Amino acid sequence: MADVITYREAVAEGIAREMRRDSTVVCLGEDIGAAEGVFKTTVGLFAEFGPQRVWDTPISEQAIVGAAMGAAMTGMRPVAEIMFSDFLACCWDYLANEIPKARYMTGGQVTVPLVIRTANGGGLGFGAQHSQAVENWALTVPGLKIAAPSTPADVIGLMASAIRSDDPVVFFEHKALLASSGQRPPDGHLVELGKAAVAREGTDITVVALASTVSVALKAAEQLQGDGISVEVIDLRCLVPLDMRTVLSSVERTSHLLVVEENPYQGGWGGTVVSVVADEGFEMLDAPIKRVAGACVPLPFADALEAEVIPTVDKVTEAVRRLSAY
Amino acid sequence: MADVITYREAVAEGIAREMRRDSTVVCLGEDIGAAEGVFKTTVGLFAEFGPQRVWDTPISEQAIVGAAMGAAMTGMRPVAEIMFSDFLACCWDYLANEIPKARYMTGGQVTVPLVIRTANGGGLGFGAQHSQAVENWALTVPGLKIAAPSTPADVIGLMASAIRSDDPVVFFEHKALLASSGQRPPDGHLVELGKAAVAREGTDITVVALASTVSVALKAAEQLQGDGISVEVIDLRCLVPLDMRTVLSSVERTSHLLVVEENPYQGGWGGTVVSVVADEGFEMLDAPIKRVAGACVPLPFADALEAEVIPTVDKVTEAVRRLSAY
Amino acid sequence: MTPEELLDAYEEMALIRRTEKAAHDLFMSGFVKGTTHLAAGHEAIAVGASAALRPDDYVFATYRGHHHAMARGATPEECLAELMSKATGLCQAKGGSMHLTKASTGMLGSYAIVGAHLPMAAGAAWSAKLRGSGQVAVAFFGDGATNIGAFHEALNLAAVWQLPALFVCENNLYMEYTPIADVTAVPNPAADRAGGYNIPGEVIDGNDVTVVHEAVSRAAERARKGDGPTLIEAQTYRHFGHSRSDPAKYRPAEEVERWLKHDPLDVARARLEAAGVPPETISERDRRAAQVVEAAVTAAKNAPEPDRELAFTDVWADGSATWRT
Amino acid sequence: MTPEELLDAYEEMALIRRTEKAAHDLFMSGFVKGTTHLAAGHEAIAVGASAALRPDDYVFATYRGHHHAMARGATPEECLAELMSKATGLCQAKGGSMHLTKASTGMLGSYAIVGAHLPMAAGAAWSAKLRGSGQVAVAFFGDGATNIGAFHEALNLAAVWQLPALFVCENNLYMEYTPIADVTAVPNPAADRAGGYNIPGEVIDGNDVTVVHEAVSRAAERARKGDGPTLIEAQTYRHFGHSRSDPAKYRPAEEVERWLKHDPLDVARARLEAAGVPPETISERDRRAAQVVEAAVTAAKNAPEPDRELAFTDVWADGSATWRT
Ligand SMILES: Cc1ncc(C[n+]2csc(CCOP(=O)(O)OP(=O)(O)O)c2C)c(N)n1
Ligand SMILES: Cc1ncc(C[n+]2csc(CCOP(=O)(O)OP(=O)(O)O)c2C)c(N)n1
Ligand SMILES: [Mg+2]
Ligand SMILES: [Mg+2]
Repeated sequence: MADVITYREAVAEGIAREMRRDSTVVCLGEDIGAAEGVFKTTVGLFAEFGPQRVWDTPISEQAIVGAAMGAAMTGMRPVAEIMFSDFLACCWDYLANEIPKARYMTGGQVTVPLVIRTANGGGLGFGAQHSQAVENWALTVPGLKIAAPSTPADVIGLMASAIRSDDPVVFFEHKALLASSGQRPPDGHLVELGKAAVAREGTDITVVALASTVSVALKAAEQLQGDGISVEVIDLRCLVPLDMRTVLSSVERTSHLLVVEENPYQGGWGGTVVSVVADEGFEMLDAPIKRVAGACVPLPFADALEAEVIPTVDKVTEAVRRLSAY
Repeated sequence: MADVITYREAVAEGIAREMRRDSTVVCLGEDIGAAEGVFKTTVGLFAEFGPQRVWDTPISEQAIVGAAMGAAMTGMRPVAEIMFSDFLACCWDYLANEIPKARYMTGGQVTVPLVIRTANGGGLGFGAQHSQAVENWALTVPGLKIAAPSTPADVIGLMASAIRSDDPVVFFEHKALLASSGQRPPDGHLVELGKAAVAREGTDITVVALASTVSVALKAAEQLQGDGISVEVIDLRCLVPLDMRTVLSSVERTSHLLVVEENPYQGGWGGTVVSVVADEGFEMLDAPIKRVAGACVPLPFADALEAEVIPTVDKVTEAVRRLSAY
Repeated sequence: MTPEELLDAYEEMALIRRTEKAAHDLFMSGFVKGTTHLAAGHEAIAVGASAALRPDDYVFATYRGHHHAMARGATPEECLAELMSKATGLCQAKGGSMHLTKASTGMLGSYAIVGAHLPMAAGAAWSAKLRGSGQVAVAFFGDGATNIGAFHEALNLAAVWQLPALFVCENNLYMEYTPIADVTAVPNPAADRAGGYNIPGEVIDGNDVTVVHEAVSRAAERARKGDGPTLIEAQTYRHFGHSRSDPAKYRPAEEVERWLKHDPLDVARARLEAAGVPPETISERDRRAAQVVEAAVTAAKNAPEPDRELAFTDVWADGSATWRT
Repeated sequence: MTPEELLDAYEEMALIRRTEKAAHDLFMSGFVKGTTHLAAGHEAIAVGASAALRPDDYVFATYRGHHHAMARGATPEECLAELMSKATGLCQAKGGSMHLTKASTGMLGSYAIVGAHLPMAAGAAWSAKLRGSGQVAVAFFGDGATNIGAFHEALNLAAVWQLPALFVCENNLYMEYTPIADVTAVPNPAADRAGGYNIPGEVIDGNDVTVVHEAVSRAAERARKGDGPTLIEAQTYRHFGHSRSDPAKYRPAEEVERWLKHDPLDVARARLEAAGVPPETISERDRRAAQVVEAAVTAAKNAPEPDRELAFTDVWADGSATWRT
């Protein structure tokens, strides 16, 4: 086995590792079997585990996620794929009203240990209905855990935790990262849900990022280093549980906060992070809190237009410069 | 005609006024016709306008909203009712991916002048799937206008603007306000979308509220007056367009901000308001920004438990006291 | 059903009927908050089906689900306590009337979004198939649910995957206040759709507990043999309005009268008498049911309020509600 | 169709075919970004239907919708410019291949969420009925769309309200890479569901433009008379893979071969020849189509990039994107 693995391969590898150790883990989704997934994120699963563990479904997002829920309540650990995260809208009732509430509203009688995996985000020119970053949709719903890894190792480590979790987890795989590669983690690699990573240490400003925006932030940090600005980049890795402790302790040192998020500014997850800091971290701050977020428009098709409306390295460096000039 | 009108009556009255002036306004929804609506918010419409203007539908939320969209694109101004706002999850694709994007992604070729009305919010002991305040779901989607009136006059004035708007509007009618009453506004009464109201003037702290939380904030302000704390209450009335100018100019005077919102803290609309102020209003602030929001749990059934997790007058007064003691 | 089984079914139906009546009275007198959707009139469907199922089979119901909870072993006291927001309620007063659940006996919940639980039942059936357990999963739903997308997706999936699932429609002719016939393209909203999924669909008398028992027995056997799902449309009628205090004025008087004459309890009683069971034996069961419900009302009224901290438990499997550090 | 009409239809199909081929080549050589879903092989459905419709009728299509845009009057140049992210694109390069729209001729959009546009078409038909305009609305969709909830809800609503809507399924045997037969409970995924909505459903040869024309004409007439919707399942086959560079290896060679022999252009050509139209007349049309497409490619390549500010226009009807003060 090579030491290097792509993000795309890491998805399949992460699932396979759990399927090997636990026979109750089963996969379902559109074209995930013999076709090995539209994004090739389930390559090898059908061959290794066969049709009793890897199920092709009709185009029926409600049935996919609803069936996963029913199976999860009765002894299985389903891993359901929703091909593009935009399509979560087609089964939103299950994410908003059913899966996250079943345990609570039955007084703890049932658990729903499932994972909903989905290809998220833009940057590939897929247009308005296939490019959205929608982690913030899930954040509006108490009762869902939310993972959004930025590296292949985190894909594997968080996938393991997600599948083993007795709580429902929405797992966002970023389309623009699928081809990226990184270290293949050893067997048994686990990343706990809800632990942010300090992706780069710095002293002047804290940049909080997630999934695709982590590499954007890191590239910006690299450039800013040249200007003598030391940027700390925090990769949240999960939105729920939200690791505010790591964010607050970084801001305590840097006194400056910038959030970089792909979803639109209005209703974006950055608003939640900012409001915790504007409350509990108010005294630490030496400058306004800023957010570089998606523009409040649908995603346009043309590359050049899309770049206008999602976070880019330039937008981040500019925001950091403005903040440190404050 | 009496001078006083209930919020519930105002909904029907607001729709009727527009149906009288514009024959392209048509209503559709479950049990809205002869039955006059589950919440009695369409009383009189079927009698006055008949079955060609007021259409009962099957339980098919996707068909209701999807058909409204198709009709709106072809010359009508449909007013679609989704009985409880929780059920927006059943047709979320239309709110998230279709209605708000059609104009943009066709390069401006189509407009979608429709209103989706829905009974929103808790406080009535309807449990986890019938009590949510979900304005924040809509806020995650650029391309939707969002109204959430707190008074009967605003119901009528905003309904007129919503129906006349060439943009899609999601109109949240708060269940806990339906029985409340207020001044019946004169014919032709219009409240522009995106203009907040100063519901009470004050000098010490700005409290931003919406729909049900406006009266909670006003009651708290009344109590706090006794303690010598002067609270300014801003009723946002709409989330999109979001009237940050009114909020910022209030905070400029009070230097203190508290947001009171019914949706859960995580992903709540307050995060967006707070992050604008923490950026553009940073220098005005003399204290941390606080949010009194719904707890990050599903809504429990029992009254006593529900009161634990949604904003109450006590929680607001306590938060204001802490802020002004800062 | 043997006469003895039928007698037990009768008693269970009587118990449900009286519990529903009690729930109605408690709602009207302010002891029950929020809303209730009573199943009086629908008893034969829950009881007949339950008698045809194994104890480890799964049941998924709607907001109108008291009868299914009780048919699967929830006591009237647990149910009424839940409705009355008491700590001893089935769901610790966190669910309420619309979400009665008794997971320990396979009653996996009552769901208040129309149609949402059909895919869940398909999933539970899939799970049973994967585990080779021989269990079946049953979804009970209203006529109104047959026009929502989840119905279509669940039926197709269950058919394609040949799942041991039973879809039982309780067709009571109305959605909330609108007749199902006004908004559905076919006369039998459930059974007439079965062909679209290539599965058996039948219309049965949902007020005759023996008919329900037979139909569900057949469908369950078929499912356990691996022959896939069945769609059963059980015709019935609700005795109360849709919910809360709805007086159901939208229903023609003669329709109501006709259906009240075909009361599931009367049908069962007639069958018992025809089978030679003495009237006093039947009445004895009625009395027992009445006593149980009376005691349940008293116990539920006297039960303690839920601890306020329950509002912040059981979001997560570890019992907590912690979403951030 | 008269021979003259058929000849025009032939030319339109040839135009679409060549545009799709051009789109494919432009994608492979990097001029088209994102994705494309080519309709080569499906031409007869778009062209036959369009010829049966009035100019003011409404059409709603899917992400595989180039043929419908062109059949409703979009030029190859507008389409290719859109795919190539040019300012002269049909949607100003804001939509892309999956969202071709030509509202001025009633082609109200291409939608990329499977099934979502069926309720919209029902709504446009409802609007036509309300306005008494005599228009019909047509939704074209794939076989895969027949298993999604929106399909079910739209068909039922259109049937109950007797809407002038046509639902035309382009059954090309596959969803993305999975055969529709593997995940659908009935052999004809669309037509076999018509009974569930009490509307006519028929299976037709979607590669014969005259057959499509006839079926759509009949359905449109029925709709305009107020007799409600019709479901048409047009069997066809795609010549390219599902999207982008998919080589469609999952399709058996003999199946591909059989269908390529039943090419809609060949079928039309044979009909033309049988009607006595001279081969050179037909070839002339082919040449003309080739020239138009060649010129379109050049023009689209030379067209300017969209102005960056377009990213911030037309969220709202006033042309702006302002969401806050
Ligand atoms: C998706 C959805 N839409 C609407 C409602 C509101 N609602 C609750 S019950 C009901 C009528 C359901 O009728 P039916 O399925 O026949 O069941 P019944 O109440 O007659 O048992 C409606 C419309 C809902 N709960 N969920
Ligand atoms: C709701 C939804 N689910 C999944 C997809 C991904 N997807 C795009 S096309 C497609 C296959 C559609 O097949 P079919 O309806 O037969 O149309 P065809 O592509 O064959 O024309 C799928 C699954 C989608 N766009 N929308
Ligand atoms: Mg009913
Ligand atoms: Mg297909």
